[in-house]
Amino acid sequence: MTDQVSLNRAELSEPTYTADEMMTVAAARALRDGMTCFVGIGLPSAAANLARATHAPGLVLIYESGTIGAKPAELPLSIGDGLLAETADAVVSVPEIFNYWLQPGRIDVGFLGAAQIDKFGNINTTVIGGDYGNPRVRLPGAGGAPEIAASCREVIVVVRQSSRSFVERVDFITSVGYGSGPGDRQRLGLTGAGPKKIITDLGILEPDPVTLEFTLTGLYPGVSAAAARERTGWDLAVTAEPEIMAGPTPAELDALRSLSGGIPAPRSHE
Amino acid sequence: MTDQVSLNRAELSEPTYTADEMMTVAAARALRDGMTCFVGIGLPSAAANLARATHAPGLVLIYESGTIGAKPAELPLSIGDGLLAETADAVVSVPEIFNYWLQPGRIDVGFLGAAQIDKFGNINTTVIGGDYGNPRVRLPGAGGAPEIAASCREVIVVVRQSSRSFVERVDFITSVGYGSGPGDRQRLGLTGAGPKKIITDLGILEPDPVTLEFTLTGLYPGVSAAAARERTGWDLAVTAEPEIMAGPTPAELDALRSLSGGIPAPRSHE
Amino acid sequence: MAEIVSLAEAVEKAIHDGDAVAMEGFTHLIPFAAGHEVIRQRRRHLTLIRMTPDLIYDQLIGAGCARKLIFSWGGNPGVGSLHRFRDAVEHAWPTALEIEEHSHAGMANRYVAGASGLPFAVLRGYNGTDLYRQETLPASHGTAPTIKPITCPFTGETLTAVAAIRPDVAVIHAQRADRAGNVQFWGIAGVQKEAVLSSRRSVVTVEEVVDRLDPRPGDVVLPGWTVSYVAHVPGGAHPSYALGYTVRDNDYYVAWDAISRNREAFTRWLHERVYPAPAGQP
Amino acid sequence: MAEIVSLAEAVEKAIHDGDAVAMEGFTHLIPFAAGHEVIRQRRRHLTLIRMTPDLIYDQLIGAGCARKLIFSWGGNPGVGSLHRFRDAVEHAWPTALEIEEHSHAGMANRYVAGASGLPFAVLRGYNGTDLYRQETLPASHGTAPTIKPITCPFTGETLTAVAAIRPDVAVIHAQRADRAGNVQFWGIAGVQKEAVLSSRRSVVTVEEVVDRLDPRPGDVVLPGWTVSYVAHVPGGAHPSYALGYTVRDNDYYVAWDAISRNREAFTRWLHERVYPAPAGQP
Repeated sequence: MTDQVSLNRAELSEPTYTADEMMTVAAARALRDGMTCFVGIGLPSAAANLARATHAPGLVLIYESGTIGAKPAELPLSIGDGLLAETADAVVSVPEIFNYWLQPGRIDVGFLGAAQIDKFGNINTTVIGGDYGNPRVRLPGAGGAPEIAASCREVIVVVRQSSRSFVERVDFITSVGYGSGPGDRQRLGLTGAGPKKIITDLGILEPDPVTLEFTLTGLYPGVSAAAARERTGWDLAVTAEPEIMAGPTPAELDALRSLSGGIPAPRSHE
Repeated sequence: MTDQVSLNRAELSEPTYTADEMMTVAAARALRDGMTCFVGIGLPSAAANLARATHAPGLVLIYESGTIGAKPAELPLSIGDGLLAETADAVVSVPEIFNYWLQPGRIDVGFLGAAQIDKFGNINTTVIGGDYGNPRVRLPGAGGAPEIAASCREVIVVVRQSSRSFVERVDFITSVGYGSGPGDRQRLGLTGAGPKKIITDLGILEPDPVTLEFTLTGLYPGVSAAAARERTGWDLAVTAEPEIMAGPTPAELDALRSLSGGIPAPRSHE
Repeated sequence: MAEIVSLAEAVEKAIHDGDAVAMEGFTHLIPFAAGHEVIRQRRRHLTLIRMTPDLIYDQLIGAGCARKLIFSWGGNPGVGSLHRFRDAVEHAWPTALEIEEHSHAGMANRYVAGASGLPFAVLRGYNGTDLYRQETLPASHGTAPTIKPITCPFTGETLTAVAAIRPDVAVIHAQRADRAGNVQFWGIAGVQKEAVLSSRRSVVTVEEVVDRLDPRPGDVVLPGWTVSYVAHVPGGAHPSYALGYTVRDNDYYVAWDAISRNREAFTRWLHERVYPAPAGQP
Repeated sequence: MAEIVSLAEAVEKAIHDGDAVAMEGFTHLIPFAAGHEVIRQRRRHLTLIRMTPDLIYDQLIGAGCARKLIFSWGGNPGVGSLHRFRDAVEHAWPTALEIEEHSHAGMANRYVAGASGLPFAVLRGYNGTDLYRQETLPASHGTAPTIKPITCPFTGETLTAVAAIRPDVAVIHAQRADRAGNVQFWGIAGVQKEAVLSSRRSVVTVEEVVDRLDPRPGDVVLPGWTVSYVAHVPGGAHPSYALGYTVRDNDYYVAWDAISRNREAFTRWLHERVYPAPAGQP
């Protein structure tokens, strides 16, 4: 009862949270207790640590720095922060984390960010505009993402939505979602099932079961499907009755804010 | 002067040592201080540890159990004895010892035993007699030897000499010496230089510079070339003036005996 | 997530007739007690995989548990032959034993490939050896080759590929586990991590179950979610050893020569020391 | 066997114009002081190799030391862009920068191949990505491909081969060395072992030189005979860190954004903080 009252109070006094906070909470809710999760830095790391601090205390966080089962009490700024190593069940070398842990498909879920993403969930974090060798914007590049996208049993992408970042066709395929559509992952030999959700600051997109095109299936309180379509660079399909997601609970917000004193801006892909 | 006197006294009172002791001393003398040495168990291990206890205190012993820089105070019975790990500079996994340490050719000398060896230094530790799948004698097999023989900068073989073990043609090539003669190692892509010495209980064989056929170049005190030829299964060539090796010094014998209380019989290949 | 169970239950649940089983431990941490439990539960037609069969597989082979052996060095270290292994290969007693043999480097890389989810690994090895053509040799069992040439797509150089090992079950002995089934071992680490990570299921016997695994120099930690069953079996590596807990029983290795040399003496040993014994009492 | 020398001497002897240099350290143990010494000694035409170029290569690139960059993730972790890297790629300032880019998994395996004396490594990766065809893309530098398909000789499956990395020099920072030049580091270990073992020469800066390296949990030990030069440079990883000695200077990483965003601010930083400074004072 107490929880319900608190929730109602939070809803009444909206907006008590930012769009980024809602996005992070929604992403955290997508993780189940006991899962193993390969975590990218930035928003994905915030969401995974929020899940561990709330409904999924047994979530196993794996970072590409080789830390398995890291339990940071606050959000790391980088993927190789000392507190990840000091709180981990095991620390292994970087070749080992990719070869023995990620590649064989033993990780349940990969949690990725994106600079650009297309309707088949392909991700670009390499270059935007111009030519590859002479780009308008040089992004950081691949990091661990291509193999996270290929080999985790499933992938969740956490990214702010805009018509510039949600594009018909990415300028460079850094990490493969569904390629050009059904059958492509199998043809390419990618062992994981691919991206199951794109969680944005507006709502949630999921692949259409037949076409694999990402479709709006969920919206946060107060966000319209029209707004989501406007902030998408392709003709975004909307499911018949998009679910209206619950806003963050006070417990979720408290946990998130005490992790970080705010969410780290995912500026590393800008 | 004192050393010289001791040596003379030891020589006068022969036999103060066994043939196996002489062989082990001769093998130890083939190792130089500061070398890195990949050590097989049995006679090679005794010789390498003797070298470390006498003229080569900086000899780096590497065992296939992953122990790098092991400094056992007494001879290990097995390649994985606890004292190897406890005295090592580093202990690495078995895949790592072969892939990062042996394979790239960073080890100066490989020290091997043999059950059968032929005139080109090819070694058999697999089967003797009968057919491969139905042998007269099933030997232990390859272990680390094939890659030690392939990848160490050079190889020294320590083995008791007999017409049964020194054969025209080995029944099974487990580890390659010079194959069928000059050019074979290059053709096979073997990066190390191959066997430089076969040290036996009678003397020392070295490859002929042109034919690469192993030739008697050294004899222990009191051993004749005729005896060595008799205990060789091929028509053993003898160099013009075989060197007569010095017998063990008292210091060498003391060190050897205190390592082991005797030499371990290399029965693992019988 | 690992279940902590008795050794009998772990073997019963994890290891079935006909399975490919890798019991690893490179001289150190050999899971003898688990091996004896497999003998007691009369498993048959196993494919036994191990770099160094050692006494543990000599015993399983002699007890008739094995159909095939995949290995790289089958001796009694520092002592001599594995007589039960030899008797099986030389005289098919108690039953014929198919063999697939490699070098240590090849076996280690086959496990690495298995642990890495790759169908093969690449090494410099086997060139010029008869290991390369074992399937084609007289009286061989003619199984599918597991060693083949492979060409570097950048340099054109020919290297050697070995097929991945993917056992049904890995069995290892470790110093410790915690109550969540996280496993920790240290000292000579062998290929145990690779064996567990390449296998569908795993059984780990441990010297101790503790509340918390404090870090140790040279330790390897296998998270509980990579392990199927943990059983508390102090001394479960005897006559091998667990660094910091037990020492290698070299006398046992020497004494095994006489026991194993003779079929009757071995059979008596089985009936006196294995079939009736509780777990962990070799 | 490693020589213990000053940082200036180590860089002078080990790193030459035109060399391929791998300065490794995955967020942890990044050898900044050595990087600054390379800038001070005005090395030119280097091929810089590093999984995460990080601030250290942003600085070397901005200082004009590099001809080519081989990397897998070129951002300021948790902060944003590497502006000197971007300025070099986007506007060829201070000079054109050839790039060869990979995923982390690919780079890690390229080092593994180098350390293993193999010309290539195999992984599941790159399929379907544009990384695979980077040499053929418009305005690319068209260097030789380092990613190619390879077929499993056992299953027929197509996997990906990456070319080995064999740097001229590896540069790393470690917690400790002993007087014989044996090197020890612990915490996040990255690819430093592989970087050193794949390189012809190596420079290791350390927090401490001690009489004896007592074992530490999670430590990696590189024997002195695998290392060329050791230099005692306390704080030599700053603003990265050395677990147990220093903490990561996150504020520095944040502040770098403004310094590096502007060519003049960066040049001023170089002249004020690097060119005149003694080793280890960034």
